[in-house]
Amino acid sequence: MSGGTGEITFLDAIRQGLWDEMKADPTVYLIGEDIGVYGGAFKLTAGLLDEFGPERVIDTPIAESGFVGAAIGSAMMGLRPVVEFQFIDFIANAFNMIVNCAGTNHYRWGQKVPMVLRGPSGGRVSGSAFHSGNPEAYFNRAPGLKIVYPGTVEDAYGLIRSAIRDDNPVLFFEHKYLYRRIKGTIPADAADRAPIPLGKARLARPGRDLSVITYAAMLHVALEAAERLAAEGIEIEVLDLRTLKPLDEEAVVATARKTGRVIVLTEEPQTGSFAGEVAARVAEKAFWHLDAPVARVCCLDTPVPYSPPLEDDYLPNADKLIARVRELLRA
Amino acid sequence: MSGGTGEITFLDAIRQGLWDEMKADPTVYLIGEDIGVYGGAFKLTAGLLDEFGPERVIDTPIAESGFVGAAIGSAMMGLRPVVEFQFIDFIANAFNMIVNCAGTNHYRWGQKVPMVLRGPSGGRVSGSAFHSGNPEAYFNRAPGLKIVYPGTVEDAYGLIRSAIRDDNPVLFFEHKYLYRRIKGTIPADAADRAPIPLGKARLARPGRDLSVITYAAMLHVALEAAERLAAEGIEIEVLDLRTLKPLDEEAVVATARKTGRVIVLTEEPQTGSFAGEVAARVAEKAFWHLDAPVARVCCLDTPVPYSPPLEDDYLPNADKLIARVRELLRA
Amino acid sequence: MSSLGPLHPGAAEHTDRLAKTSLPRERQLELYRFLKLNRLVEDRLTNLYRQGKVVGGLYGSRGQEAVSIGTAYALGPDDVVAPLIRNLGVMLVRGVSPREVFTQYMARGTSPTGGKDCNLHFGDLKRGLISPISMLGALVPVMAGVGLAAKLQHRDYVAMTYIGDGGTSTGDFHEGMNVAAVLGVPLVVVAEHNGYAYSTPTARQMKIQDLAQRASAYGIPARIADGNDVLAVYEAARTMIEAARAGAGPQLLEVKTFRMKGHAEHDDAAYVPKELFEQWKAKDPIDRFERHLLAGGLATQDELEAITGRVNAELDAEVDFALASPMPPPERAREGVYAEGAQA
Amino acid sequence: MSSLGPLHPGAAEHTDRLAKTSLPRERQLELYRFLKLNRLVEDRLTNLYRQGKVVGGLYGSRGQEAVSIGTAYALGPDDVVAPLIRNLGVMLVRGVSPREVFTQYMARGTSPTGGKDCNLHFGDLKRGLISPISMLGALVPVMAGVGLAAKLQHRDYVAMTYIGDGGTSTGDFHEGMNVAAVLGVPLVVVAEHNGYAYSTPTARQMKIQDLAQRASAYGIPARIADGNDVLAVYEAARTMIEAARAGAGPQLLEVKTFRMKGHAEHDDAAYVPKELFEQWKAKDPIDRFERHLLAGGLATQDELEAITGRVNAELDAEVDFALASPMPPPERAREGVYAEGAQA
Ligand SMILES: Cc1ncc(C[n+]2csc(CCOP(=O)(O)OP(=O)(O)O)c2C)c(N)n1
Ligand SMILES: Cc1ncc(C[n+]2csc(CCOP(=O)(O)OP(=O)(O)O)c2C)c(N)n1
Ligand SMILES: [Mg+2]
Ligand SMILES: [Mg+2]
Repeated sequence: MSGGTGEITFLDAIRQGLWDEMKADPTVYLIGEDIGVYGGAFKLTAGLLDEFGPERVIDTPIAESGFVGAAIGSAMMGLRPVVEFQFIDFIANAFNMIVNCAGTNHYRWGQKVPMVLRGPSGGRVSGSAFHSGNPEAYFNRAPGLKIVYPGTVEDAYGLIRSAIRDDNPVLFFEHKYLYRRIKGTIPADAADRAPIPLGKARLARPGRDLSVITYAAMLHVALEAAERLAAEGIEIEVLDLRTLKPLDEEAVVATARKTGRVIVLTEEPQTGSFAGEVAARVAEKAFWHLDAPVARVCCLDTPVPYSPPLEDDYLPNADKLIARVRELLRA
Repeated sequence: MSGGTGEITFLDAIRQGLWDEMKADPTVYLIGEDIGVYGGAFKLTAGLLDEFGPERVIDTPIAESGFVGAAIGSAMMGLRPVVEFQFIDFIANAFNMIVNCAGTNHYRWGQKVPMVLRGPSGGRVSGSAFHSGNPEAYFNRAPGLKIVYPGTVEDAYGLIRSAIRDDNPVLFFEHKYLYRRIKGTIPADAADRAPIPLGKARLARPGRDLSVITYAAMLHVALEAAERLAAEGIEIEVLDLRTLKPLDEEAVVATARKTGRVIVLTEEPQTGSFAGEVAARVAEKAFWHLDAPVARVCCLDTPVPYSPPLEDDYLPNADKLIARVRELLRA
Repeated sequence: MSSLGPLHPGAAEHTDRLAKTSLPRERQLELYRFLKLNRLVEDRLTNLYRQGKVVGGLYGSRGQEAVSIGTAYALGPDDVVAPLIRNLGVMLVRGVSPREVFTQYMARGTSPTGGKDCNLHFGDLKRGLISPISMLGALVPVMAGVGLAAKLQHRDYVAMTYIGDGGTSTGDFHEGMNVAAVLGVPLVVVAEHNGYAYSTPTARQMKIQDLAQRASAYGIPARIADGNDVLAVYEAARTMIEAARAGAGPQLLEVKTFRMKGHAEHDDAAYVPKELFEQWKAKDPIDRFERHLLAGGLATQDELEAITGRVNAELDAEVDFALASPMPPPERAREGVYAEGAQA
Repeated sequence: MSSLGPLHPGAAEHTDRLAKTSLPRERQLELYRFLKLNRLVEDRLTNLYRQGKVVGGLYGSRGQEAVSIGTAYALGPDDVVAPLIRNLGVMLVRGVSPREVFTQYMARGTSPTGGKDCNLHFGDLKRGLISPISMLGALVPVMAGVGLAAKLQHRDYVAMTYIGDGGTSTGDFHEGMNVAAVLGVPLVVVAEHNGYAYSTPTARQMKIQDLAQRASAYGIPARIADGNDVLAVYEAARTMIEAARAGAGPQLLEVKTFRMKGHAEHDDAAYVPKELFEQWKAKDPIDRFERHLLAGGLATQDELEAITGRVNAELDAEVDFALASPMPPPERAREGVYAEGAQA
């Protein structure tokens, strides 16, 4: 298994990133539920047990707090654990371990905890309230953590590698709707090149009239809307944050100053959202350049509903985004 | 023990509220660690065991998720549990129970969960990273929860009673710095009057030049700053949110429109803060009335440090607030 | 796999002779009807799933029906039970109609949650049913609280819930059991030992052979029953439910059984040795109960077929109802986050 | 209170005769020195607390010193241990100097955390020390991970940590023990049974008499030792540490002792029956060890007093150093949230 094998999926790219880092660094190991023989609920770790053996691909009992804690302890001793949550929703069971134990450790007594916590997130798969989560806002508040949420095949590969190399606890969210729906290529020599750094946003589409700041699955909603509006001569700039924490404030402020109109687009209830943090930064740091209110296009303030018509109403989409764009342009 | 006994502390007011609701409603009971014989780590429940007996004041094993879960189950069966966390920081161990089990329950299958989760929060007591927490931003994201954070004796009494009467899971945070530092009175017939409703902010001080939106211990920092600035003829309006979720957006937007300058003052790291949500609402709903950037005065983006000089640097205070006020007025 | 040792060593060995019971013929036939209803509803769901009519995943209990049916059948009318998503039989015994299940799985507007939640994620306190929660273990503390309510209200209902072999590894299982033991609440926890947690065999989940051993950490009574003998399950559950009702505190009932399919319909269970499936097929709880009824002269082949026939006729109508049901109106997504207002 | 029954029924009964040991005289005298150091450092802290020099609360281990000293003394140089805030003795045995402890408690800039964290909340992997975490139970999974690292690195160090009677009620204790058992990691958990969790007696914490019973849920070895006999604690710990090192997987060591003060300095422990204090005062671990040394002719009264004298002289200097130390510079609050950069 090696890079550069033509078109691969978002899921393949993450597997490839794990593979390459495990090859490059013997201290990297995987731990989680059903990731070995079964290859994970989404088969993301398929083949890794055969290649790296049971000491580097470890199946655990059902104990999110227990195995995150174990990952923390092993990280202190010089290993680089990559923890899989079968669904990212179950990260809630390890909340204390992540926020209090891992997040504060380096600040409190100077001991680093290099670790990646990853898993399938996000909706539009009829997973209902407990299998569709986007927990970024729950963790953005926690000092000492980093949060990565890629939206393209290239970033999925590059950022999982950087996350593993980082010396801090990194939450790496993988939108399951993208797993097999988007494709891309990785250069053959990617493994030897320096991976995409954490903390840097990417200008996904330049534009003049309005900025949509987003990431993950919503990136594709933004690009679709931008494409449709381009036909009318409306030029939307799309900024893909990629790393949510630490936030690339420079890029956020730059695009806000450039277009003067900002919509933060995220897949989460609006109240208490990560989008709120981005909007607040814009309102404080780019205020004098704004020509319109800072808008958020998020989900309903409800748990994720199950039935497709309900989930469609819950989730943002290109039509909803375009409607909001028109309102702001009228401003 | 009855209302109207002259000056009482913030802590007494909460005890009084518990007492009066337990008298009024036999379905109300208390559960937590060391709340019975010992009367709680801060002695807030002192005397309640003697008055109401061991079936209504229940000491539990050390199991935050376990006893929050038990509270949820009993609430479904018609009781009104009031759960104490010995320090609010330990609420992290019950995160899944609160956010996923309690918060989504009514939406998912229509069963209400009337319950109060309360405990001592906040800093300036040299409690360091694990005994100084302000977790509002961790829970503001969670649909179905309510969050109350009083800053006066009157509100502490009135809002704990409303929280207990509410049919939803209510997080009730009690800033431990206020427990014995502020005093007030409750009218003798308070118990018979309708308590202060959830969801309504309070105009703590009217002003013309700039609005400080805040709550809890920071309310007193805001009032001190306002008093000092008044001497210079600068009129600060102070809005005490009291209930953080659901947010009294009307009051927030009204004060922003009135003064055109807004500072959100909270005791939490700025990144991912509750203050961010308030700032985002202002930037979206009051934009056309703003004369200056929407500012946040929060804590450092670090865990809560222990040593007084460090914690002073970490925490907002009147000087820091006044400095920011001057910058915004220059704008 | 053999390195993991035989499944359920020292388990109540499954013989063809079923446990003694006090249940009269009619009630045994009712048990039979529930067992068939459980399996046939799942067979219908499997077909609907293959036809793409089920929205999301499908989780079954094939081979484990005796656990859900036998334990739920032992509950009293005022008792409160929280099943897991594999415990369809519990809901059927509590009076849930197949159409409620079909409409849930098909995300229809007519479903008990109106389309808001999936599969067996619904409850109804009028029928003493509390909805499952996906996070494994969480129901143990919650049901300890239901038992606590019975105690504080001085009422005599009992709380019952289920946990898998894998679920007993969770912190919530531990905290819930220990709190229940200390508070002495009427709670029966049925630990369903079916050999696997998704792809993880019990030997990779814990270093003990019997889930019942977990009970010794809490100082509470435990029993092990043959989970493929509906009468053994019923009698053990009844004994423990009545003990809990009588004030003996929480009880742990381990039932030894086997998951005859993958974790869910999408999982072919390639990781399960074929021999295990064969070994357990011979112990199918419905076949065994059928043989018991026939051998004991409690029913004739015709009578049993008549029962099955009536169940199938009912299911035809229920499936038709579900298929004819509309999807929910989008606006419904916005309703019900909060319970309306406060009590006066 | 008597309704709670006698404390530690069936406990290894505490006699005046101490356990057999292979430790030569010099090492027994070293143990004595550590015991005295532990107690005298805490006495100094109590004085500093009364003088208002301690910032925040003060948590002591009076009467439990033999647990920290005996267990830590059994560790090898490469082993890694995570104490709780009552386990001052563990840190002293691992080479932590009293000034590190005094400066921590007084929030000085010269403290190991530079004022960032309080009391014993500091660690140093060079000395095999991992910092406590306030959330009880959390260290069990974390130290299971330290043991896992030893296994994955094919090194032979052992992980050890502590848990109180109350702490065994947490979900993290359960998840950590079970994961450690399944992964077979070298971990020794010392369960310190001191009768109370803050104001809560063990009988309100669990329905079992011995914390050792918790082990049967994980299929791991457990032992009970007299926590007020430093030699018994040492020998039991040594045996279990070497068993873990030899590949026997996690081990649970229960030590029966008693908390001779309140939960913290501010707590007068009015909820503890006086008789319990009297009963346990007679079993004071330091007095008992002193009698053992004298009776066995291993030391004279003068020799023991000389040891104590040297310890006190050292402590005078260490307290002076801490008192003379400055508070940290405010800017330090802004440093160190993230570990610098990534590995290349
Ligand atoms: C806390 C938590 N972690 C992970 C999962 C994902 N998950 C769903 S079912 C399952 C296996 C459950 O096995 P077991 O408890 O034995 O029940 P069974 O499926 O065998 O009935 C897992 C890991 C979950 N639902 N909850
Ligand atoms: C998860 C959690 N809940 C509550 C607390 C508050 N607390 C600190 S110490 C303590 C009592 C601990 O008792 P035990 O475990 O027996 O240890 P001991 O104090 O007796 O040494 C409690 C409840 C905590 N630190 N962590
Ligand atoms: Mg199972
Ligand atoms: Mg204790």
